[in-house]
Amino acid sequence: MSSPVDLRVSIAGLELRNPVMTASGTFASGKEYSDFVDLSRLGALVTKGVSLTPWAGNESPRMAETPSGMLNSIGLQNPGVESFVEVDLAWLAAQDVPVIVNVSGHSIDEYRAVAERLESEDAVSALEVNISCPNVDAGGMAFGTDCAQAAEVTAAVRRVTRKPVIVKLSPNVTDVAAIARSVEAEGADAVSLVNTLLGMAIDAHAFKPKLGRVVGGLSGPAIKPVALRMVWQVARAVSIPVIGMGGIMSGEDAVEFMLAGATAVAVGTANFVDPTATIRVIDGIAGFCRAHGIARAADLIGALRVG
Amino acid sequence: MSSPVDLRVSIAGLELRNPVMTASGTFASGKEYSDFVDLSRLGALVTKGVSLTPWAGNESPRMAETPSGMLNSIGLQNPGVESFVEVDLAWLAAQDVPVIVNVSGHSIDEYRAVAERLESEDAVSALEVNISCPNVDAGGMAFGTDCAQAAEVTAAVRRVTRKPVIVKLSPNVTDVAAIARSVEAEGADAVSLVNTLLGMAIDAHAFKPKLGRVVGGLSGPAIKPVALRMVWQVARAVSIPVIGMGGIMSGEDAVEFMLAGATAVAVGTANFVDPTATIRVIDGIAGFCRAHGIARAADLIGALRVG
Amino acid sequence: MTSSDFTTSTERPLLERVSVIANDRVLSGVSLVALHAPRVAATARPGNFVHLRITDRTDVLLRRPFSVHRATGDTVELLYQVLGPGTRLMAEMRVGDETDIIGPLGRGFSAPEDLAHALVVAGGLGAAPLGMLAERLSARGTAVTVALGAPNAERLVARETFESVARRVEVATDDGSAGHHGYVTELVERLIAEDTPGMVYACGPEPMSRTVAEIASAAGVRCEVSLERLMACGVGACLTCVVQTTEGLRRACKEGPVFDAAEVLW
Amino acid sequence: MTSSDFTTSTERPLLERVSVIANDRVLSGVSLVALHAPRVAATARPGNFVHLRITDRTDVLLRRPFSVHRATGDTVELLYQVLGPGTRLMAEMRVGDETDIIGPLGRGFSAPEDLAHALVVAGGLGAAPLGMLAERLSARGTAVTVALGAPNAERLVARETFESVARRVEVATDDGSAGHHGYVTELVERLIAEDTPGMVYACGPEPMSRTVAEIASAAGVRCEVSLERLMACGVGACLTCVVQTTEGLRRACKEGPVFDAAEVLW
Ligand SMILES: Cc1cc2nc3c(=O)[nH]c(=O)nc-3n(C[C@H](O)[C@H](O)[C@H](O)COP(=O)(O)OP(=O)(O)OC[C@H]3O[C@@H](n4cnc5c(N)ncnc54)[C@H](O)[C@@H]3O)c2cc1C
Ligand SMILES: Cc1cc2nc3c(=O)[nH]c(=O)nc-3n(C[C@H](O)[C@H](O)[C@H](O)COP(=O)(O)OP(=O)(O)OC[C@H]3O[C@@H](n4cnc5c(N)ncnc54)[C@H](O)[C@@H]3O)c2cc1C
Ligand SMILES: Cc1cc2nc3c(=O)[nH]c(=O)nc-3n(C[C@H](O)[C@H](O)[C@H](O)COP(=O)(O)O)c2cc1C
Ligand SMILES: Cc1cc2nc3c(=O)[nH]c(=O)nc-3n(C[C@H](O)[C@H](O)[C@H](O)COP(=O)(O)O)c2cc1C
Ligand code: FES
Ligand code: FES
Repeated sequence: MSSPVDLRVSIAGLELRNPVMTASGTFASGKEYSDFVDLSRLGALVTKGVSLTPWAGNESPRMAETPSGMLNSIGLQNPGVESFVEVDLAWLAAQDVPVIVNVSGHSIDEYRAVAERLESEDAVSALEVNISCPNVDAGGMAFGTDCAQAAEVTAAVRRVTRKPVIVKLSPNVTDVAAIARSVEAEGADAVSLVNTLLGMAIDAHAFKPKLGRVVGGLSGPAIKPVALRMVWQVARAVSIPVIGMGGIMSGEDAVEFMLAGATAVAVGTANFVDPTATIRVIDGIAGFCRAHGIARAADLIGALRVG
Repeated sequence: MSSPVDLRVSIAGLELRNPVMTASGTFASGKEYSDFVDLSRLGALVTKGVSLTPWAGNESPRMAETPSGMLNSIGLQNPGVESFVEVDLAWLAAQDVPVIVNVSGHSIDEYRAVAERLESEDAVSALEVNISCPNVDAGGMAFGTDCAQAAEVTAAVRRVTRKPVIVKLSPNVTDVAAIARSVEAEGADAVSLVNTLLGMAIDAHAFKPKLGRVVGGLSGPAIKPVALRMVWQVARAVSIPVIGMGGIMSGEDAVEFMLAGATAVAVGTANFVDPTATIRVIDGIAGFCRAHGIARAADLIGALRVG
Repeated sequence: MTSSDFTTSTERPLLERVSVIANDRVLSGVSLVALHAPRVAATARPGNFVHLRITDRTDVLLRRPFSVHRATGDTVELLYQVLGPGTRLMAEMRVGDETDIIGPLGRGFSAPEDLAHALVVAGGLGAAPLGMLAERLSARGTAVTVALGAPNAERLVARETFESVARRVEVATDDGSAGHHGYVTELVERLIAEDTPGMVYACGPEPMSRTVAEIASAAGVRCEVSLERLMACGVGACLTCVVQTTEGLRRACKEGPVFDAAEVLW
Repeated sequence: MTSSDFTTSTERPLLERVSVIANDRVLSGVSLVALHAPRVAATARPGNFVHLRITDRTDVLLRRPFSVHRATGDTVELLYQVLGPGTRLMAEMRVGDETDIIGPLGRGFSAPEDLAHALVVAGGLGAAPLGMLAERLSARGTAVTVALGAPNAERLVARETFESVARRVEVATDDGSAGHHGYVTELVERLIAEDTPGMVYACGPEPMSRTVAEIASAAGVRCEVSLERLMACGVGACLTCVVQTTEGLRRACKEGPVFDAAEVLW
C-alpha cells in the first residue's frame, strides 16, 4: 500500500514515516495490536502511561459507552517504569517503530524520576508528559489545569532529559492556549491534545454512577469538535508542533486536525472499534492527498482557509 | 396524560408544574412550537436570549451536525428587549406557562438595562442571565469563564430586580463549581448549566471551517456526560437549586440529571429532532417514578447512590 | 385542492407519522421516495417543504429538509440527491419503514389568479419543488414554460413530469448532450423575450437563481426563488437558516424558502 | 479438531469478515446468531469469545464480546441475551448482513487429558460458553454432568444441546416449573457427592459462580469459572476488564475470561 504521496512529518527533530501515532493508553505497548497491525507502518507508537512505582488503577466498572463516545476511568494502572523497561521496552526495541513513552506522576519528583530512568534507554525516542489524566486524584489533571504547575512539571522533566519532550494537555481548562504557551516557555518541544474530557454516566434504574470512580474521561467521535477547536487555538498560540487527537476514526478526521494546525495526530478509541484503525487513517490521509493533488502531507498542516 | 406522580418542583419560590423547561434559544418564544406542544404542560418556557438593542447574530452557515451533536453559531440574534416585550412577551402573557427570559449583554450595563426593562413586566417569572454564550465576542462567555466577572454581572442584575435570578454557566471552564459559588455569593437564586461547549467543524474537502464564524457551541447527546459531571459537581458545591441540561433526549436522561442533583432540567437540541420532545421527557419522568414507586419527582433530586 | 394563491396555506404545520410506499433510484445519486402522509399531502402547497426524521440514530442527529416534489391523494413525494450521511440513510429506507415528517413548512410560491403564463427555471435538484408548481399552475389554467438545466442529458431531473404538464420544455446541458449546449440561464433571456411570462420561478444552485433573478428584473418580470439553507429546527425557532433580505434577516424555513427575488440580498 | 488441553490455542486472534447465516430467537429475549466465520471457527476453543462489531453507527460505538457457543465447520454460533442498544441492534441483523469479529479471544477452559468426569454448571446465559465445552469434552471421552439453572422452565437455555452430549442433565428453576425448585447451586453439592468429578466448570451470574467455586473447593475439586467484565478493546490493551486475583489484577479478555476459581478474589 506504499503511496506516491510523501507522508513524512517531523516533530522536534523526530522524523516520522507518517503523521499517525497511537494515542496513549489505547494501544498498550503495541504487542496486543501487533496481531492486527504492522507496527512498522506507524508514525510512532505512544505507550500507556508509565509511573515510577506500580499503580493499581481504579475500581471497576472502568468504562461506560456514551453517545458516539466512551468514558474510561482506568486510572493509569501500570507496573512501574522498571517493569516497563524490562518487559515492554525490551519488546518494543525489537520493533521498527519510534517509541514515545507517556510519563505519569503523582508529584513533580515522580515525573522527573521516570524521565531520568528513561534517559539512558535508546529505544525511547521521546517522552510525552501526561499532565492531563482526569482519572487520578493526586497529580494527573491537577498539573494540566494550572499554568504555573504545568510549567513546573515541564521544567523538571526538561532538566533531566535530552530527548524530545511532548507535553500532553487537558481539555478541561478555560484557556488551553495559555497552558500551551506556559509549557512552551519551559522548553517543551511539542504539545499533544486533547486528553479526555471529564465526564460522568449514570444508570438511572440502579440510581448509581456507571463508573466505579463516578467520573471518567470522555473520548471518541463525540469530542472531536472540542478537540479540533482546541488544536486550532493552540496551533495559533505556540510555535512548537502540535499533535492532535480526539475522536479520529478516519483519514478525513485526521486531515481535519492537520488543517487546523496539527503536525501529527493520534488514534485512540478508534482502535477498540477497528484494530486496524491506525492503518486506515494512514491510508486515508494518503488517499486524501492524492485526490487533492497534494504531494506532501506536511502541506496540510494549518492549511485551513479561514474567512 | 395526568399522572398520579407529583411532578412539581420549586425554584427560588417559583412553583413549576414539573421539572421540564425549554432550553434557551432552541424554542424561540414558544409560538412556533405551539403547533406541536401544549405550552401549558411545560414546567417553564425559557426564551431565546434578549439584549438591550437588536443583535444581528453571526454570518451563515450557522450550524453543523457532528457525531451525536450539533454546533451552532447563531450569535444571539434578537430584536432587542423593546420588540421582545411588545411582540413575544405580549403573546406569551396569554399562555398559561411560567416565562423565564434569557438575558444577554455585551457589557454589565447592558445586562443590567435589560433586567431593569423587564422588572415591571408581570409576564416575566424569572430571569436567566446568560454569561456563557460562546458565540459572541464581547461579553457572552467572557463573563462566564471568570469568577470575578461572573460575580459582577450577577450583582448588577441582582440590584435591579426582585425576580428570581438564574445564572447560566459555561462548561468551558476549569472549575465550574468555583464559578457557581461566586454567583451564589452575589445573590443568584439558582444556576443553570450547561451552555454549549466551544467546538469547531471542518469541511476537509473544502479546506474550510463549516461555520461562518469558525467556532460554535456544541450541544446534543454528545455532551451529556460532561454536562452530567458538571451538574453533579455544582450541586454539591452550592446550596441554591441547579437546572441541568445538555443532551437530554428522554425522560431517563432527565432523571439522570435530577439524580446528579438538578432540581429541574431543560430540553434543547432534542426539540429539533422531535418537536414534542419536552412532552415526552415530562411523561418519561412520570413513567420512571411510577415504575420505581416514587411518589414525588422531587425525591429524585440528588438521589444518586455513590460508593 | 389548490387555492388560487398557493401561498395562503390554510393549515398549520403538523407532525405526521408516515410510512414508505416506494423509494427508487431515478438516476445515479438521485432517488424518489413516496411517503404515505395523507394529512400533509392534503395541505402542502408548491414550494412547501417537509422536515424528515430519517433515523433514530443520534450520530445522524438532525432532521433533513426536503421540498414537496408532488402531493397527490395520500402521498407525498420527495425527490432527493444522495450527498452525505443523512441522504445515504434515506436511500436505504425500505418500503414499509415508518418515520415521521413535520410539514407542510415554509412559505411557498405565490401565483396571482390572473397569471396567464409562467416561466419555471430548474437547475439540477431545483426541479424538486418546481414539479408540483408546474402541475398546479397548469391544472388551474396557467400556461407553463419550463427551462431545465443539468450537467448532461442523463442528469435532467423530472423531465417527464414537466413535459406532461408544461406547454413547452426547453433543456440545457453543460456538455450539450441534450438541448442547448450551455447554462440553462442562457435560455431564460430568449424565452422571456419570445413570450414574456407574468412570473418567473427559479430553483437551483444559488448562482443560477441569482442570474435568473437579474434577467427577470431587467425584463421587468416578477421573479420568485426558492433558497436552501442548513436547517436545524425547520419551524422558525432556531435562527439557523437566515437569509439576508431588504427586509432584514429572514428565516428560510418560515418567511422562505421561497422569496421574492427582488428582496434577496445575494 | 480439539486438542487435548483446550487452552493451548495454537493460533493468534484475527480480524475476520463474517456474514450472518441465521439469527433466530430461541426464547423471549434470547437469540442465536450463526456467523460464516471459517477462520475463527477453525481455531476457537471452549471458553474463548469473539469481539463483535455490531454496527457502523458511532452512537453505539464499541464492539460487544460474546462467548463462542458452538464452532462447527465454517460456522461460529453466538447465544445472546437482548439487554441494551448493542444486543437490540444485534437482534435486527438479517441473514446476509456482513460485519466483522475479532477472535478467538481470551483464555479458554483447561481440561486435563485424563479428565474422566466433569461437572458443568450453567446459570442463565452462562450456558453460552459451556455448550461448546460440554460438546468437546464428551467428544474426547470425558463424561459430562450438567447442572442447568434458570428462573423458570421456559428460560432454560440450550437444554437440548446439553442433553445431546451430556451423560446427565439436571435442571433447577427458581419457581420450580422444571426440575429442582430452587437455585442450581443447590444441586451442585449433591452432584459432587454422588459422583465426584475431576473438574467443575461454572458460568453464570457472579454470585452463582462464586457459590459453585466455594462448594467445589470444599469438596477439594478444581473449579474454573468464566467471568464477565465490560470490555472496550477485548484484546488486552486498555485495562478496562480487570479482575482481582491472587496473582494481582488480571485482564478478563486476555488472562480470562476463564479463571481458576481458587485465584479469583470475589
Ligand atoms: C427548504 C429546503 C428544501 C430542500 N429540498 C431538497 C430536495 O427536494 N431534494 C434534495 O435532494 N435536497 C433538498 N434540500 C437539501 C437537503 O436538505 C440536503 O441535501 C440534505 O439535508 C443533506 O443531508 P446529508 O446528511 O445527506 O448531507 P450533509 O452531510 O448534511 O451535507 C452534505 C452536503 O450538502 C450540504 N447541505 C446539507 N444540508 C443542506 C441544506 N439544508 N441545504 C443546502 N445544502 C445542504 C452540506 O453543506 C454538504 O455540503 C433542501 C434543503 C432545504 C433547506
Ligand atoms: C467475555 C464475555 C463473554 C460474553 N458472552 C456473552 C454471551 O455469550 N451471551 C450474552 O448474551 N452475553 C455475553 N456477554 C455479555 C455481553 O457482552 C453484554 O450483554 C453486551 O455487551 C450488552 O450490550 P448492550 O449494548 O446490549 O447492553 P449495554 O447497554 O451495553 O448493557 C446492558 C446491561 O448489560 C451490562 N453489560 C454490558 N456489557 C457487559 C459485559 N461485557 N459483561 C457483562 N455485562 C455487561 C451493562 O452493565 C448493562 O447493565 C459476554 C461478556 C463478556 C465480557
Ligand atoms: C482507555 C483509555 C486509556 C487512556 N490512557 C491514557 C494514558 O495512560 N495516558 C494519556 O496521556 N492518555 C490516555 N488516554 C487518552 C487518549 O490517549 C486520548 O488522549 C483520548 O482518548 C482522546 O483520543 P480518542 O478520542 O481518539 O480516544 C486514554 C484513553 C482511553 C480511552
Ligand atoms: C441553536 C441554539 C441556540 C441557543 N441559544 C441560546 C441562547 O440564546 N441563550 C442561552 O443561554 N443558551 C442558548 N443555547 C444553549 C442551550 O440553551 C443549551 O444550554 C445547550 O444547547 C445544551 O442543551 P442541549 O444539549 O439540550 O441542546 C442555544 C443552543 C442551541 C442549539
Ligand atoms: S431552521 Fe430553525 S429557524 Fe429556520
Ligand atoms: S478489554 Fe481492553 S484489556 Fe480487556
